[in-house]
Amino acid sequence: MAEGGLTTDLRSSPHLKQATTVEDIMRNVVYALLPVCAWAIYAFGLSVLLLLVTTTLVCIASEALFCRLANRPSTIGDWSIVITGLLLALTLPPGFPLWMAAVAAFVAVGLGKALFGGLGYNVMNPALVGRAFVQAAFPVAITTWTPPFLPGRFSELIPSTLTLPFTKPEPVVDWIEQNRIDAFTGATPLALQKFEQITTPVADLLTGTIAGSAGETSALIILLGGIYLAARKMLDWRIPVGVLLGAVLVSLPMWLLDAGRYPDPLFVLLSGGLMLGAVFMASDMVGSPVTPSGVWIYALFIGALTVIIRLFGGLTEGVMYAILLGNVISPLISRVTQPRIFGEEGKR
Amino acid sequence: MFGLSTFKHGVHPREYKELSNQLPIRRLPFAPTLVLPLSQHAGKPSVPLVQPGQEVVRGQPIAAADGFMSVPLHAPATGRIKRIELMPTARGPKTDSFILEVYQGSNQQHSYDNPQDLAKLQGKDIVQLVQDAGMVGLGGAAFPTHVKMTPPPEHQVDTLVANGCECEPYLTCDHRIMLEQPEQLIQGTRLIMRALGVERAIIGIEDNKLDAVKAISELLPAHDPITVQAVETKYPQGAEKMLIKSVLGRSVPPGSFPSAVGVSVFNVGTLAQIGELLPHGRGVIERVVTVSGPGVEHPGNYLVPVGTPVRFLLEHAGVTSGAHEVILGGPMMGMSVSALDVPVTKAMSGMVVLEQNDPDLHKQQAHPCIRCGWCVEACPMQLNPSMLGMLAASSDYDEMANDYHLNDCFECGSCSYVCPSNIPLVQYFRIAKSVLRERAEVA
Amino acid sequence: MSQADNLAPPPVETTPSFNMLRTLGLVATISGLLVVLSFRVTEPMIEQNKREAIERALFRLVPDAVSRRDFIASDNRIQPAGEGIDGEKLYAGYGQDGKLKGIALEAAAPGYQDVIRILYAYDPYCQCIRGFEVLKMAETPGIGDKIIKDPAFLMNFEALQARPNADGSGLEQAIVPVKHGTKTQPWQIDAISGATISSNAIARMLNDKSQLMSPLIQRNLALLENGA
Amino acid sequence: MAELPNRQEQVSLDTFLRGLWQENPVFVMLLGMCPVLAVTNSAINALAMGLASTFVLVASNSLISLLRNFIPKQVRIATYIIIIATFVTMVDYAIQAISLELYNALGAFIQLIVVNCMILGRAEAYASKQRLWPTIINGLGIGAGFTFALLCLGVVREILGAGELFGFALFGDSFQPWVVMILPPGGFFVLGAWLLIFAWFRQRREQAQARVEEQQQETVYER
Repeated sequence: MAEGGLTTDLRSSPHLKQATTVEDIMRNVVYALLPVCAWAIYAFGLSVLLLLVTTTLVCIASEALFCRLANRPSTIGDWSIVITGLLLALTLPPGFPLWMAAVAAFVAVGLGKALFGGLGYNVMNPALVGRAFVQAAFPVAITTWTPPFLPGRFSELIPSTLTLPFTKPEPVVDWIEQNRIDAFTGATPLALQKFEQITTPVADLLTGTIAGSAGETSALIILLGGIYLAARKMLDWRIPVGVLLGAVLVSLPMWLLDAGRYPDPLFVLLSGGLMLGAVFMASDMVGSPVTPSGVWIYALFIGALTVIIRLFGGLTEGVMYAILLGNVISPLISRVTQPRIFGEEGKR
Repeated sequence: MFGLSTFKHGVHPREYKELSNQLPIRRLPFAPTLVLPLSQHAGKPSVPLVQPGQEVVRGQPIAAADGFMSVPLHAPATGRIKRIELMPTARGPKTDSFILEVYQGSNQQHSYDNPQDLAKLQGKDIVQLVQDAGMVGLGGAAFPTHVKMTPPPEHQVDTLVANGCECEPYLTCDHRIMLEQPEQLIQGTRLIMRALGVERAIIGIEDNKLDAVKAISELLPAHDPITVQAVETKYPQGAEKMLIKSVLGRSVPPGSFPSAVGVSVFNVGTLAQIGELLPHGRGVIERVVTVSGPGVEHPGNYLVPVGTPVRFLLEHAGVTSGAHEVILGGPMMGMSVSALDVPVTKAMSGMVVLEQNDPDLHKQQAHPCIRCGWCVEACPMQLNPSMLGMLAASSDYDEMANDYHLNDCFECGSCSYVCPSNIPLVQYFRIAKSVLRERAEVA
Repeated sequence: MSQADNLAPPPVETTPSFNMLRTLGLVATISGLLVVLSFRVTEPMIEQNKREAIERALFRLVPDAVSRRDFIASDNRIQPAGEGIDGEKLYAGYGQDGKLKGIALEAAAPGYQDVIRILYAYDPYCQCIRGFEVLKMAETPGIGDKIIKDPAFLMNFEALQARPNADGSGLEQAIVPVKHGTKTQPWQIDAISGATISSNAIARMLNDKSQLMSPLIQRNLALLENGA
Repeated sequence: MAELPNRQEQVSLDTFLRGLWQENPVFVMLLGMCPVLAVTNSAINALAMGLASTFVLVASNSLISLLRNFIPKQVRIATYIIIIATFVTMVDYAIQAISLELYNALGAFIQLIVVNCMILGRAEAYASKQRLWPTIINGLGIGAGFTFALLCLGVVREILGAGELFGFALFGDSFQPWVVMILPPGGFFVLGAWLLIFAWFRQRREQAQARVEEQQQETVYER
């Protein structure tokens, strides 16, 4: 034997490796997102399918482009860019013009990721950077909602979807009127609550029979995806839990003070993009702190800030900015919450 | 398992103990040539007592201790010293070694007995006998045992902890020793307790070796000062500080020895050898070595003379055609070797041969850190390997040591093991430590 | 640096204080002359510009007006504008026949981004607000700036009621914004859906200002009509 | 900076062109960022701010150059600031006299020319050491470079953000303006993009130059 086939390889210990890799994590996040995408397509129709395809393809193409420009090996294979593409589409209104979605995807990858040096170096969640950009650039289009379950959703597109590049989207009001079923409204539950004090029933929020961003409507499906990931240990359960807890901690006292004006905590949790943000975006590993206590601070901060923006700010939804701010301060949180090392736990 | 006492963090690699833990210890034939480094222990190398060309008898002391931080060396076989020359060893650079040609005709009788009346031995005598036996920590640290038995006077040691965790995957030699030599283990433990003057001893064993727990407990009378305690099977349970935390709940402060919290820790293999050798006044000349891994045809625990070349051991255990990497020690902390001529030393507990396509052995390119925090959750010292890794990448070694406790890392490998980005964190830390050491020496 | 360099004290440059004062004095004099000169040259042009700007806005708001006169409201009374009188400015517009056609007033309130400042026209005869011009705003283009573009919103100001109450302490009916499409009363402002904050700001500033000024104007109507 | 402290510069075309390119105050030296970001939401604002700054720069630096031998070192900054502030006040009046609308659009940034470090920097590094004529030419160059940079931003931001250029609609009603471009963040985005482009060009040129030198070296070796 020995002299024969034994070619030895010199490596540093440890010589064993847990099988889970970055690709595995990212791939599983994509799996968890697929049901959310499926529901979004089912609820809003072909337009959302096109939206998903557009953002994902543009994200992949931009990633390839930036990797080439920076002379880096292509990182398309690590799946993270697919997550960015899918998440971005899920945060946009269903009838968002495709050309604007493409702009968002390009900005997400360029400004949100490539500029910082690619996966692992980005400070903020790329998908949210892209969305924040189009929110600022096209404030009208990004607040144009369409109701779900319109009868024509699988046979025709929402008229704004195929807007020519650089032109204004067609108004969708007439189209909604033609297609309308009485029960559904184009206003989002958050807007209804904020401006008209109409609270949408919890059952609708859970199942997603409401207007809103493509992927945020069904809290239930998002939650299932989160549970899947948490069970596979590919998601830090503390982040979604912390975000939701933070939201409750702020909204509960407000609701107790003035139930007529402020929404109840359950509504706060289930409406808008809070669930999607808590499960899939705040929990993005790159943007969250590494230390256990830091994770709690970060998550509670996002949850609390979301509700503060919603209740006291000019915007109806605050998840996006809350998460982006959380991302920005997370290195700081990591730094000040260094774990107390073994043998020094008791000391100050 | 819930409810078992344990430490925070750590990892759960697959154990692979089933490859060898059911097989009794077997004795291997003597290799034709033994290689005996003069430095098989931490501390000063021993001083040769014999000349090249001289014949030696099995058990005869052939090198003497050079001061307190040193131990003697005994001839593992009857034969002739061919020469003393620089030979490669598993750890670090080449060192002076005896090359011993074994007489194949010899019956290899042990003829250097110096029987002791155990009842009469004082603590001091035991310490001396342990040093004379050339005893070192057989778990891998190779720290001279008698030094551990002499804690600094400012520390009051009240408990002896016997380390039967064997948390490294694949390794089962301690497990087999506990099953096959429980009497010797208890004997050795009582002797050291007497030397240390402690009233209590706890044998900590991971709960994947409950048969060993049973075997030892059965031999202990009720209310014996020695107790056996099962601890959670988790890597690195066998690290001194972790085990003390698990069985006693005491935390050894950073940079301190266990004696700072009143504990002395000994490997069960060491204790069993002491129990075996001390009554006869013999020296350490052989040990049990686990040879295992997917690349080994006949995994098992082999009793071999110290100095047996690794190659000889592998030839007897058989190596598969896919064998690719030979690791001395366990796969988490051991080192891979290229030269198979290195010998088995006193502290070598096993060797693991991995195959090229081993599923656990990922050799993909490293990704950038995605800050998943898994390493932080894994580090038993509760350091922040993620931050340390980033600092290492930018060569901020001083910051690593000053602000992030680099020197408290004992290189258990948990962080590298869990890292989904395949970042060789432990390797970074080793480099950082050695750079800092060099700088300190220059300054 | 060598040891010797460190030890030697740096040579102290001594500039006499007189030189410093001389230079500063000279420079200050030149500066003063230049500033005064340019102020003298530009002042009439600037005044002209300001007047034209106000007049343009006034004549747009009060289309029948051909001339204007300024008044100042302070200490709960109105008097003709003149040197040394500080207070709220009112620009009264008069028609060809010399009759009062409308009064323009400034109002301001915080909008979505920054304070919105407007000039609005008050018609003392129908006791209503007839249109406004934005003097300054930084509302989000495409959303907040609908307050000057949205025809449905501008319809509110054809004749927005701002009638003083009987005892002259405020408005009979406060000006309030209502949700888009639910305006039923002449004192209500039909808000723009999607630009609620900006439209509410307009409603708020008109209400605040009218509560104060409408009664005051009605009381001093004679003065304003006479123009003296 | 290129010029040596106490050597009088000979006026050449380069004295002017340097400010446009190698020493462009915005794209190379990153000076005067406050107006660059604040008032470039339309081309006309950018142009007005650029011209105003150029006037202040040239006028104040000329005066400083004339007085350079009179000004004691200890009070030079105070003197410069007084001089700059004087011209800024004059520009302020002038713009009010020309157009109130423009004045409102530029807001406080006209007054803030006083603290534009580009102007003080030129005064300290150039005008205080050079004769009048080079100072004027150099000031014009730097001013032109500043105006050019502001226009670069203003044009892009106005086209994308409003679909207009110098107030003229370019694309008709159906154009969708990128609102963010005329908001403050747009200033950062566009400035970043321009810096990227300029840095890219510079890098390419340096690499090309390095290649040429390398080839020359090689040919030397071959000989």
